[in-house]
Amino acid sequence: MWLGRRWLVVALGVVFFLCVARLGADFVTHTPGSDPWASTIRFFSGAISPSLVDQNSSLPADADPFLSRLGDDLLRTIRYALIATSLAIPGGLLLGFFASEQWWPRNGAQVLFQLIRWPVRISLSLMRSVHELIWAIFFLSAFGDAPFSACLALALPFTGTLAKVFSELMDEQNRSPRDVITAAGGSGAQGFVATIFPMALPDMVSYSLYRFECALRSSAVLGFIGVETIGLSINRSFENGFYGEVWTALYVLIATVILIEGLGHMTRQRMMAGKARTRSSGLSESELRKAAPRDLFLRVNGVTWMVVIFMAFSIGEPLVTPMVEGQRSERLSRFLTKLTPDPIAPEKSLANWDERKEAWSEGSDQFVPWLADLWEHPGQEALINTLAMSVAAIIVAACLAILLIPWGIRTLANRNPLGLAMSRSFLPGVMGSLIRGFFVLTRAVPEYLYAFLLVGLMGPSAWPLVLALALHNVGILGRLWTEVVENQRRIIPSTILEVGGGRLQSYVAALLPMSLNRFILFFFYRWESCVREATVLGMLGVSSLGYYISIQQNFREYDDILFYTLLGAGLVVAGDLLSDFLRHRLRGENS
Amino acid sequence: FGSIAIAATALTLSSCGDKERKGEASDETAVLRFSAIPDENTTGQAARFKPVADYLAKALDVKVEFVPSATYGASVEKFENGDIHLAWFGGVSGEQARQAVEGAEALAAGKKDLAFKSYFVANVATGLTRSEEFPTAIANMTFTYGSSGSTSGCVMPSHFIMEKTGKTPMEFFQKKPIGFSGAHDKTALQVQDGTFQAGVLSYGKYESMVKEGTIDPAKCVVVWETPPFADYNFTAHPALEKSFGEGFVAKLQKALLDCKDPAALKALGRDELVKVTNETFIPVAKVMEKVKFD
Amino acid sequence: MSILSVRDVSQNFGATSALSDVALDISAGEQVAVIGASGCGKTTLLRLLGLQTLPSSGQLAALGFDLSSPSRKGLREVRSRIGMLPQDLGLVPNLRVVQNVVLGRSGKRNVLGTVRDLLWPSRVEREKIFKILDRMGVAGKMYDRTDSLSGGQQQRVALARTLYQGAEVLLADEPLSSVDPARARDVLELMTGLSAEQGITLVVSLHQVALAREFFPRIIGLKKGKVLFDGKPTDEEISTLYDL
Amino acid sequence: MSILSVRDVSQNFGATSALSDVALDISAGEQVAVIGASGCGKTTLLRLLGLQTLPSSGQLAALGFDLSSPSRKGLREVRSRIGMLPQDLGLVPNLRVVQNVVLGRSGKRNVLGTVRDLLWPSRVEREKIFKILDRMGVAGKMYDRTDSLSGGQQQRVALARTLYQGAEVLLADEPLSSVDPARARDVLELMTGLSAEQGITLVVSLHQVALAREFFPRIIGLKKGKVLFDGKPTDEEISTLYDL
Ligand SMILES: Nc1ncnc2c1ncn2[C@@H]1O[C@H](COP(=O)(O)OP(=O)(O)OP(=O)(O)O)[C@@H](O)[C@H]1O
Ligand SMILES: Nc1ncnc2c1ncn2[C@@H]1O[C@H](COP(=O)(O)OP(=O)(O)OP(=O)(O)O)[C@@H](O)[C@H]1O
Ligand SMILES: [Mg+2]
Ligand SMILES: [Mg+2]
Repeated sequence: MWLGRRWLVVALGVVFFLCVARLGADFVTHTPGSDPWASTIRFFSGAISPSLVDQNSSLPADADPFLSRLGDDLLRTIRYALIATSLAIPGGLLLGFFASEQWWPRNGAQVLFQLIRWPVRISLSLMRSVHELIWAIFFLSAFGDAPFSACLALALPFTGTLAKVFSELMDEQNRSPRDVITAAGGSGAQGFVATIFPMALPDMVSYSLYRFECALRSSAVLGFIGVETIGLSINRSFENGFYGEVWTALYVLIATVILIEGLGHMTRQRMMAGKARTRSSGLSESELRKAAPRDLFLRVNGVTWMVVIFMAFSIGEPLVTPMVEGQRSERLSRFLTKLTPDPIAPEKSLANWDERKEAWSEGSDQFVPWLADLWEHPGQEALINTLAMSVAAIIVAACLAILLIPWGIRTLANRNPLGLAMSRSFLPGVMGSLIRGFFVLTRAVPEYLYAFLLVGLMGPSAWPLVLALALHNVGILGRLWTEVVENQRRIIPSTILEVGGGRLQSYVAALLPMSLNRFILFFFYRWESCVREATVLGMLGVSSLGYYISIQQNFREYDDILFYTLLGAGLVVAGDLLSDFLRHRLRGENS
Repeated sequence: FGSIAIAATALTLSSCGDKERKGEASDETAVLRFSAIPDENTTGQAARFKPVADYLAKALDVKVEFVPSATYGASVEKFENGDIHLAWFGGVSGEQARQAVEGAEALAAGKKDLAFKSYFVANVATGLTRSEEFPTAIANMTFTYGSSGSTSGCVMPSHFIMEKTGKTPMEFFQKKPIGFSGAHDKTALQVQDGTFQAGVLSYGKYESMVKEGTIDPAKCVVVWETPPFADYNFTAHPALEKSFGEGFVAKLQKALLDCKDPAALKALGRDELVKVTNETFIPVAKVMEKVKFD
Repeated sequence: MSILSVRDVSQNFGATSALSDVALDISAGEQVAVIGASGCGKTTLLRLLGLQTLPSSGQLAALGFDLSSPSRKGLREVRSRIGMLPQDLGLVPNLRVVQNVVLGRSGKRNVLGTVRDLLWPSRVEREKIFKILDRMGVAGKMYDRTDSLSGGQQQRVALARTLYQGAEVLLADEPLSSVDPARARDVLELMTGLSAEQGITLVVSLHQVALAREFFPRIIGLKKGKVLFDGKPTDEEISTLYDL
Repeated sequence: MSILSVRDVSQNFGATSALSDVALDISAGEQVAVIGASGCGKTTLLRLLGLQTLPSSGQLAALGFDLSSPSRKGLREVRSRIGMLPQDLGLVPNLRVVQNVVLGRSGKRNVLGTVRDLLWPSRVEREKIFKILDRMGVAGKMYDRTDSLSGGQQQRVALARTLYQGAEVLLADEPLSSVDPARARDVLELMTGLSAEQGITLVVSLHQVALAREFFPRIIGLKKGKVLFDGKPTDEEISTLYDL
């Protein structure tokens, strides 16, 4: 990849400068009288003195104290995150299967299978890129403001993401074992189940745990439906300038994230290394079977998750509130009306099909001009700006992450990198913990918080937003990428160490090229979420999809929001195609 | 189609559940669920509004439950769907809610809400001082609103900009980008720190911040005060009559107007509630149609 | 009757021509060794015989199935009757040995059957696998993770998987490369024995000329993608085969 | 003077004992072959000699470096003087051949140097690599992706990488397994020739007893993790070595 793929690096550079040209190169825009550090100092003073009691003086004296509320929020968040992820994983597996190409029979009618794969992939893109708000309103309409709506509103886009990432992880696996199965007359599906799936499992477990972590952090959808999560709590405290409270909640969140990451690490380690037999075995089949190495940790772990998920479903507030019949269809009809473009929307929000058809026939000649208008202004400009901002952000994030991760990779950052004895210095280990700590911190702190601080530091322009997105994504890419590298088999990179090379060299020369395809996969995945990131991109009146979505959200112009969302989805689909093309090329295939 | 398929399955699954529960739903004693927009002091929203819920429960002898709302939009959305039946809205969100639900009625507002106003503020370094005239000089300064859905932090100020200058905010402000700080106190602090040279926020929040000492009126100067407009209000859903019986909305309105409960009034940040009707907010409705941000 | 037939087959990878104009006929029950220098096209030939790739040009048929025919009906069924041991073994590293071996049968199972085989193999199957592994000398590793085995042990596991398939045609690509001489003889005896007993057609590529001569009545010599000899080579032919 | 020394070394993996109480001394410039049945511990022994793993018990030193010493300073430098060709080759599949070979030198480079070597190898280096690849008979594949090479070609690329390292000690784990007989002789001649010329110590594991006898003055026979013989084995010893 290195020699022939230099253009990849060059292309990234060129694209970045195009973004700079688009967004303007004035990174810092201060006006007289500005005190750039003031807000930052105010914010970080909260880090040293996290608050244990409410800072909100308007609360009645007998109110539930802050810490107990925070604890409730945390438990609630964990519960709904568990439910959402456990709903999304099976869906992700199923759709991911159809979106991958590993189950295709070789030499088969490939075109036919492409005809399955691409519609699935595109609908996955839609699931991921349709704005959270629209899912939230949809489920609010369908199920009321019960917690289950929140879970579904979270689970649906998660299914899309999981399916995409699962399918691509599967596509990246070594195909030789699968070929053996198909050569023996097995079907593609069998080859998939028996070889690709077990090989991809460690990567998929990593990613699922990461998704669970995302669910913990994601407050927007849950909050909209009225589930008070720890993310919402941070958001609220921050809005009110209660920085002590913000930091207390952040510390709690960070601790939780570290806990999950540690658990994930242990699980993956066990899955990668296997377990040596501890008893010597006899000679018969049944004796061998009894003495077979079994990993108690993995089993206990698996069972525990099952139990915890079951508890999440069954204990606590009821998930669904009953709804009177007919009410649901009314609500859905209203939702549909909201999404219907203005010129073809029926008069009444509770229209029946005939009225809708009538509205359509009356307004259909207005529909295209409506679209054209929105596209002319501001769609076109917003699309280009969003592209420029998201691309600039993800490139900055990727550059930072790629420089930092070699020191953070657990399999390298210790005394025995890749299982080989190395110097006894404790430095790499400490460094590794620091880097991973940095990743946890950057991703646990929500991006709007960075955006606010950076706008203070740099003055209002698109760049603080870009940097805020970049910072948040450094932590996420850092985590995802380190785990990709940790899940690589050790034989190849360890040859570099064997000839006296160092940790960094084995990263640069073996682990990086081996992982490049998976890096690209996650790079595009994160870029996608930058495109979607309306909360941050809407913070300043920079003409971008996020800005118009957040404005129209307050004016309740959902048809416009849908339009902007679909523009974003277009970007996402294009990104999907590009990612697919790149990874095929780098894998050495020419399709 | 994948998403649609999943959604459809979820729907069919749950509607099966519905039919079973159909009988039960009406048996249950009805609960008055109410909510409020997250405007200021939003942490512990449920705790903050508990005294109001308690007061209403006592005064009306029904079960009252407060439902938190994470955004302005969420509260309107739930009102429209009938998930909540009463809400403490802002001027704009209340109007949206009433437009969405036929028969919804504005019942009561704080006395000061009938003559609410916004302050245009500027950093002292701009050299601007308080004046009676609209400060057209801010056109060449960096400027921030609060939340774009806020009546006093965005919609009404924009209306006055349009009225005074004949230009939309996007045309009027020369320095881009315009900020949307998200909250009134953020606006004040950002102007005081000089992140933005000027901004606009609710007068109440500005004054309370000056009183607390978080804002120095010498650094963050009020340069112009908008004419008064109607803002916060309690709005009731017509479904209340169905679940609690004919005339319940009137009872509710009376309970609100008669409220002397200090804890409940403190939660709302008002001294007393006065009667309003949907007509009170016609000016706001007109403004909403005019103000555009693209 | 010819069971594998190759007519004027060429295979190119970009500018590299791995096989050019190869023509072969192998009848049922024959035991054939393919020898030749490294890079001469042995793997490519075996992959073609196993119906795994389409040739760039030429005609190819196995067990009466013509790969270039427009309909691919029955391809799976034919494949399940051809056992293939690839050079890189194609073992799933993080499955147990028994699981890898059981996969040999997947051509005769559906997806559910495969899942069952992986998770809860029946006693009969386990015993059958144990027997095969035992003959390969790796029975003791039956329940170990495959990637904890030594190179030669893994090779024998892969061979066990192919034997477990119970195919009519056995294609093995350098099955002896990491096996010690004594084991190599064992393995070849086993394979030729099975072939003689059950009429299995055997095509094995290997580098040990002596073993090839000893065990295989028919030896095909490939040189730079062309058939140099086919039958019983003379010493001279052998030396032209390998010198460059 | 002994350059590699192994004292009472044992190596266990869980319940499997891969080596038990092995004692060896290898002096500078010696040419040693390690033979033994598959699974007898050859790979394990070579990995120990390459200072790659700590033994479960016993003492180990290479080029004067004691791996169990409290400080591991200088370990990398010592490793750069020991060339290792692992059984599974350890080639980065999606790099080009030239890039894989250049990595042999990474012990003598820093990170930037490695990046430069990968992206813009100097003309001198490229020519040197071309020469080595030429001797291995794979010069034509120098700029191909490594995973497009045939099995034996890849093995020779890995060997080229090890030779390019320019180490004083060369450990090769079955370097001939996928190479044809003629090439195998070439490779062994090259290796022993280099060793004689430059005083390089050579430890090679292999399965071809005849070749071992021909090329190596000293042969170590491993059986079930123990040294069976060390020196010039008799035919009898060879047959006890391999029969189980
Ligand atoms: N996918 C591929 N792309 C490009 N070239 C290839 C590919 N596969 C094989 N080749 C080339 O085709 C030629 C024949 O390869 P093949 O694998 O058939 O050789 P072989 O006889 O099996 O050699 P060995 O004994 O080393 O395994 C080689 O030169 C190889 O480099
Ligand atoms: N990581 C491991 N975990 C468990 N057992 C192992 C591991 N590595 C090696 N073994 C076992 O140790 C024994 C010796 O293995 P080793 O790889 O040294 O054999 P070898 O002589 O190189 O065999 P071959 O000629 O087949 O390569 C084998 O029984 C093997 O299964
Ligand atoms: Mg081959
Ligand atoms: Mg070995």
